[in-house]
Amino acid sequence: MMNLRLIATKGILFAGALLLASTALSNQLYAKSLTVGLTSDAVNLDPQAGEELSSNILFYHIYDPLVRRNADLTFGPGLAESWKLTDDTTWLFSLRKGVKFHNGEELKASDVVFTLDRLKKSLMANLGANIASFKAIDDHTVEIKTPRPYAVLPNDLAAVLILNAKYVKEAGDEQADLKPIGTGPYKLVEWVKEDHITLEANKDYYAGPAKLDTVVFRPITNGATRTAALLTGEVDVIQDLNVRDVERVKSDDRYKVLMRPSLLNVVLSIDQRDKSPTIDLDKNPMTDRRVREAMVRAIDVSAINKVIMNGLSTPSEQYVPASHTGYLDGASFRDMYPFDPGKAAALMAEAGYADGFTVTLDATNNRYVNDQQIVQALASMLGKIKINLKLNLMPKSNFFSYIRVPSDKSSLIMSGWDVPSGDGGSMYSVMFYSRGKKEGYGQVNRGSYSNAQVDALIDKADATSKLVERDEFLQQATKILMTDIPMIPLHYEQDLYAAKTNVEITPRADKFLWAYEIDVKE
Amino acid sequence: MAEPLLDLRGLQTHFQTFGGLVKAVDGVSFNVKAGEIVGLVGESGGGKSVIGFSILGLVDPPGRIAGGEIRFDGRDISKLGEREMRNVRGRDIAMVFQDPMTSLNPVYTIGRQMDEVLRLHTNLDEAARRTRCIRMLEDVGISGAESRLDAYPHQFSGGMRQRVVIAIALLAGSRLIIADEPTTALDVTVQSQILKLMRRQVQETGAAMILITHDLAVVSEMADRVVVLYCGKVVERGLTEEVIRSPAHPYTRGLLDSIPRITDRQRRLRQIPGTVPDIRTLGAGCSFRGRCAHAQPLCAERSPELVPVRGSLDAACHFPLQEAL
Amino acid sequence: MQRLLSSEFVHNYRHNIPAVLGSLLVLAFACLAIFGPLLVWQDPYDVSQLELMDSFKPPVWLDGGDPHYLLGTDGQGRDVLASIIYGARISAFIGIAAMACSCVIGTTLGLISGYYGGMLDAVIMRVADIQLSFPSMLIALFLMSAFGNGIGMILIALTAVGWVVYARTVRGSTLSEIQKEYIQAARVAGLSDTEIIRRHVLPNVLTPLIVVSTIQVGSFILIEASLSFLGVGVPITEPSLGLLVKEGFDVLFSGIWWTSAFPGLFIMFLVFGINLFGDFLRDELNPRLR
Amino acid sequence: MLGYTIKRLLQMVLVLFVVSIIVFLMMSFTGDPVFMVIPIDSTQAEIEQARRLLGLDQSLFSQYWIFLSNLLQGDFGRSYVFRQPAMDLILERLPATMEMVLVAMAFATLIAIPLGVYAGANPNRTASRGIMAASLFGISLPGFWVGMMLIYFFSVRHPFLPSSGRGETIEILGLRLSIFTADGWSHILLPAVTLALATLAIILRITRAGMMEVMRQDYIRFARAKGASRTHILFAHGLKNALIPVVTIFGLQLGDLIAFATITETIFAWPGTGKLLIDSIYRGDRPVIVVYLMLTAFIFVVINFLVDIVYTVIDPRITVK
Repeated sequence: MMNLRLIATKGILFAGALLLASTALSNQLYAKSLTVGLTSDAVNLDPQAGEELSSNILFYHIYDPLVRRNADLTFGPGLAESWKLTDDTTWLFSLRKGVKFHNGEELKASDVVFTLDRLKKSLMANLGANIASFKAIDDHTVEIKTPRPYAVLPNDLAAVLILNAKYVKEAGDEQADLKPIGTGPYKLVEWVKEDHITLEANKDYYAGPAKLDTVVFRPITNGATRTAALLTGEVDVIQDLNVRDVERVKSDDRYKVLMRPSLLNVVLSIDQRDKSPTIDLDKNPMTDRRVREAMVRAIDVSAINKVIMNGLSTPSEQYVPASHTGYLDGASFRDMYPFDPGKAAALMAEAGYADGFTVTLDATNNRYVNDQQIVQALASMLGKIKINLKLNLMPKSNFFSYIRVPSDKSSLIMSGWDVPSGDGGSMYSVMFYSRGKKEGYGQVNRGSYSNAQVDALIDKADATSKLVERDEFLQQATKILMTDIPMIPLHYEQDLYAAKTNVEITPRADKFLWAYEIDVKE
Repeated sequence: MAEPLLDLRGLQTHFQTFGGLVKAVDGVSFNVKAGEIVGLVGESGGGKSVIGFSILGLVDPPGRIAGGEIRFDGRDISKLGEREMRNVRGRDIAMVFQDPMTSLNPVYTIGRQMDEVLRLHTNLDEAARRTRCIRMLEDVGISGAESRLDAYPHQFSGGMRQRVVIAIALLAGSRLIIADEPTTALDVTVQSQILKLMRRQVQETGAAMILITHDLAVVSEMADRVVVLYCGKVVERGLTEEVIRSPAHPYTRGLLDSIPRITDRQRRLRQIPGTVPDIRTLGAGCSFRGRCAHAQPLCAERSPELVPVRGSLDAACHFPLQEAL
Repeated sequence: MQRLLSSEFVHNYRHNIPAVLGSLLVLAFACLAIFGPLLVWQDPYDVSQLELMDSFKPPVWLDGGDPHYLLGTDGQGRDVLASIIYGARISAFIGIAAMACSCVIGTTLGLISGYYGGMLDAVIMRVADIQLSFPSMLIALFLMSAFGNGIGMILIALTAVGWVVYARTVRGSTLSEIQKEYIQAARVAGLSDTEIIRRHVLPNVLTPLIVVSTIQVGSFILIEASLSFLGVGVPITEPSLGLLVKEGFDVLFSGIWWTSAFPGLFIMFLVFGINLFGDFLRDELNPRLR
Repeated sequence: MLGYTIKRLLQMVLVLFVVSIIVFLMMSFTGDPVFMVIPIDSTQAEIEQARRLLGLDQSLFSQYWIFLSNLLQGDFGRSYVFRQPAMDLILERLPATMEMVLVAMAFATLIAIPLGVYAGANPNRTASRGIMAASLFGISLPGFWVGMMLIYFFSVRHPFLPSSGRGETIEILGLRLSIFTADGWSHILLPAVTLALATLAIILRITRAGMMEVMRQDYIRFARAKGASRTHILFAHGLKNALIPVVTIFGLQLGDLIAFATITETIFAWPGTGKLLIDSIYRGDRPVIVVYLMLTAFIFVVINFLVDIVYTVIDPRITVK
């Protein structure tokens, strides 16, 4: 009896100790952390200094936009609680009250005005292309005017991150870039270039503190090394899992592979000018619609998907994905022009090019997934209908200035295009609008495509402030474009992620890994 | 009679080359007594230097000592290990090289190079070593010795450098000094100064010296005894004055005749006809026969032994020359 | 010279195992590069001959190896051995052609510099000095990044870094050569400068260049491989050995080692053979060490 | 000495000047950097604005002039991509590169010199021939391939060494260094070995050649005749005399290592200047490239200068002039 009581007491003591220990433990566990392997280091932490992916991912941790873009490309309130149109071109945005920057400053309309003002003068001025003027109505209301009715202004504003006017002015551009201050869910702790960026949760975040207390981003450029880092436990999540490593990671139940079709459409722009720079013929054969159709039919997109992309790509149906305005339900390049080398050859003959022609394809060798292999496959496929494809491959540093409009050295260009704003119109207006007609239109129309009907439809779409109408006009344009074939869409890349099984993460449509949406389970 | 300081008995030093075995030293015997100067004479390529290196155990592969004994102070040093041999070198036996321009290490001060010997072979402290170096430099006739210690070899003239080399050789009180053509590389005017210096130093320290040279004139001034070498073999040896006055071997005669003399300036200098033959291709018989005016058929058949001829002279010749009157 | 070639040189050569080994290696590689395409059954760059189902087959001696593909296949079902043979042709061509260009340009400049001296000499030699203070790899890397990739560009970049050594060597030997009396005599005899250079100076300055050229081919092959590895060398349509290694880099971590290991091994043996041979030539032709 | 230093300084300024001109000219051949930094659908007006912001709206000549005059005020220009002073970007990454280069150099020297001395002093031994054959392999190896194979064996096949990054670093005197932590060492080992191999082989061969030359000198025999020990003769008498060409090649190799670090850093994701250079080349970031090359030129000139000074320390016959 005595003994038993003793044991019981001991047991209680023991349990108490255990309890103490477990609270200590849970306190420790409460400090959840996550390490993410990115493809590269952030270049800037000033959202108006650059826009590549790694920087973008970091921007959205540190700053907030007025309008939040959700993982599925829907849009909702961000720093702006609500907004309304007062007339066709005037928007009023009401700011959330009591939002604090990391330095303790409160968010005011003046910060938004400062941000937009600075944006207009920055390298990223393009983000504010559809903003004509702006002013603060009161401390928490901002008025923004668009140059013409523009239904998707909130979508655009999702890419404009709000800076603290006082801080940026005091610290200067350089410091603002190195030691950013925003309202975002995370604060910067340390940035060791090319090694790691450490963030800690902003306890005062307006939408509630993040579930993960510490997030470390590590740049690991080599895909295979990234996989290795995941497998050795150095990181918890990796971006851009190597296509090659998918099976290996999948087969290990400590890890999971996550996929999401990306928004990046890999397309071939076809020169429509009468004389094309790399074709040694008096008349550019590709001005003939039948030749363009033959080209589409000669390209076996599913073979590229299977063999080169390991099944990890989505053949594109149209120029924009289904989630976007301008997507025409039920229409698909793959159904309209299925792979059919025989038909393709017949079309070539019909157009008078039975013997084919020689043309140069300009492409990158380090920008898109397996870009080199894709163009080699294209060469062999088009070779079958006697289009002799010469490949001109270059690194992206040379590529984008080489192909820049007016593209006077190019006949065929393979490049990618994505529209994270979810609005097909923004793509159509710059890529398919006749060149040189209107400022801000047709500036990347690489094939000099011109169709008055398409121009008119884009004009109409941009003239309405109603989203539904805009969508309608753009869909009409899509219909014409799919018949005209100014570009051949190939596929969307697949965004691949791998993570430890206990990491709860859903890939975003815009590829922006956002720790605020991520949790780690025990 | 006391045992000589150095006694070479049938020394054989061979070099293995691609072309065959070269017997650079082929059964050489002679001795050196304490306090004595022995001249080792012969044309270049005659194996004189190799004897010097053999004594010090400095013959590098592909060469090796193939036979014979090198008895120094009663023990055969040719059988010593490297470590023991190091104690012999520099302390018991020192060597002076032909070219003073190259025998001093260009990157160290001469003080350091002198000091090295003392550090290796004495227990003196630094100050004492320095004093000794200075004194030795003064002894070899270098003025301002103290400051010169910190100078580098390239700051000295050739003659001065040879003085330094001699100083180094004498520094540890060696009992035998091997001087390999010590004056050949020097100006004629400096030559005799150096020779006098060496002679004086040897006499003062009581050391013995082997003077290796091709120049009989030098030997006649310096040496007590002469050993004449030809193709790796001793062809004649004896007291200097006897050899000079009346050699028994035609080769020595030839060497003597090629020395210019002030007395007979009308006579043309006589050179030994021909050149030293390739040692590798020597067959049986006397190796000098091809150049010898007195050669007989016997000379091609049998190699002559080194035998006493007359007086102190030993010669290896079937037909030794008669004593000149 | 003739006698040297016929007797001692040949004698030494035959008794120098490394030299024989080196030249055998070089010879083997040369044969492989010239006749190799006849030996392999697949043209790795004819897409129609590729069987995508055969991708990443390991070498034949491992599990899953296919006797068709001795050294395995890459991600597109390309025979690694065939790729290596085709790649070696490109690597060797670049190495040799760039050496030839460097040699011609460098020798010309060196002759001019040494023979005429003066301002021209000063300028050429200063440029050479400045260039020598930079590693050739860095210069080539920079040129390639400025001009874009391609075989022609590589040749230009390699020539730009390679001429210096010839110019300096030739200038040196020219200077010592024109001191000699027979040149003076030729001048007195009224031979023109070009004739003196061509007939008397040039033949006498060429010997040291043989060694330089041999070694340089090896180092050019390495530099080209490095540039291609960094992605600023040859284009994917003309893959050299270096590019093959680069292509294999990504899959190396997935345990697929043969697509990069074999091309690299091949580069090593190729350059090793060249260096062995060059070493022998250096020992033979450099009078200072003989 | 002072005159010499001044002369070298002037030479350096000249070299840097020439380098800056050449780099500026060459870089005008690459793509227009503005397209690397702005959104691809920017309008002409936006492109013009970006050009103005980056200073690319001027002619090449005036760009150079601006660069030069800013340079004289200590401003080396700003990265187009990072929007930070180019010099800061490089200096920030320089410790990583120098650390790797110096560790590699230490590896190479510490192994190469004893082996080279051995092979030079005993040229006919089997071991020496083995060393020489191995060294010939060493200079025939493509460094990047060695790195990859090391990664394969030590990180993939038998994973006991990490394949990328610097690992744990400690800040010492404001420099972030990894050689003071065990983790840092495990990270630096593979890249440093990769980088060291070729240099090791070259230094070894030069040391051997020098030793062979020196060992047949009279002063070596003289030193032996003095009774000095073998080690003393090899290192004190032999090596010191053979050191001049070794020091020369040491300087040159240090430069080469900095250049080849670009490749090693790419393979091992080492966050140093070489990786920055490659990234900048891909991004057309001219200011960074210009400053990188000028800085390396500066480093090379300094190395050459030090080499000259070391000459005089080693060999009293050499004086700077």
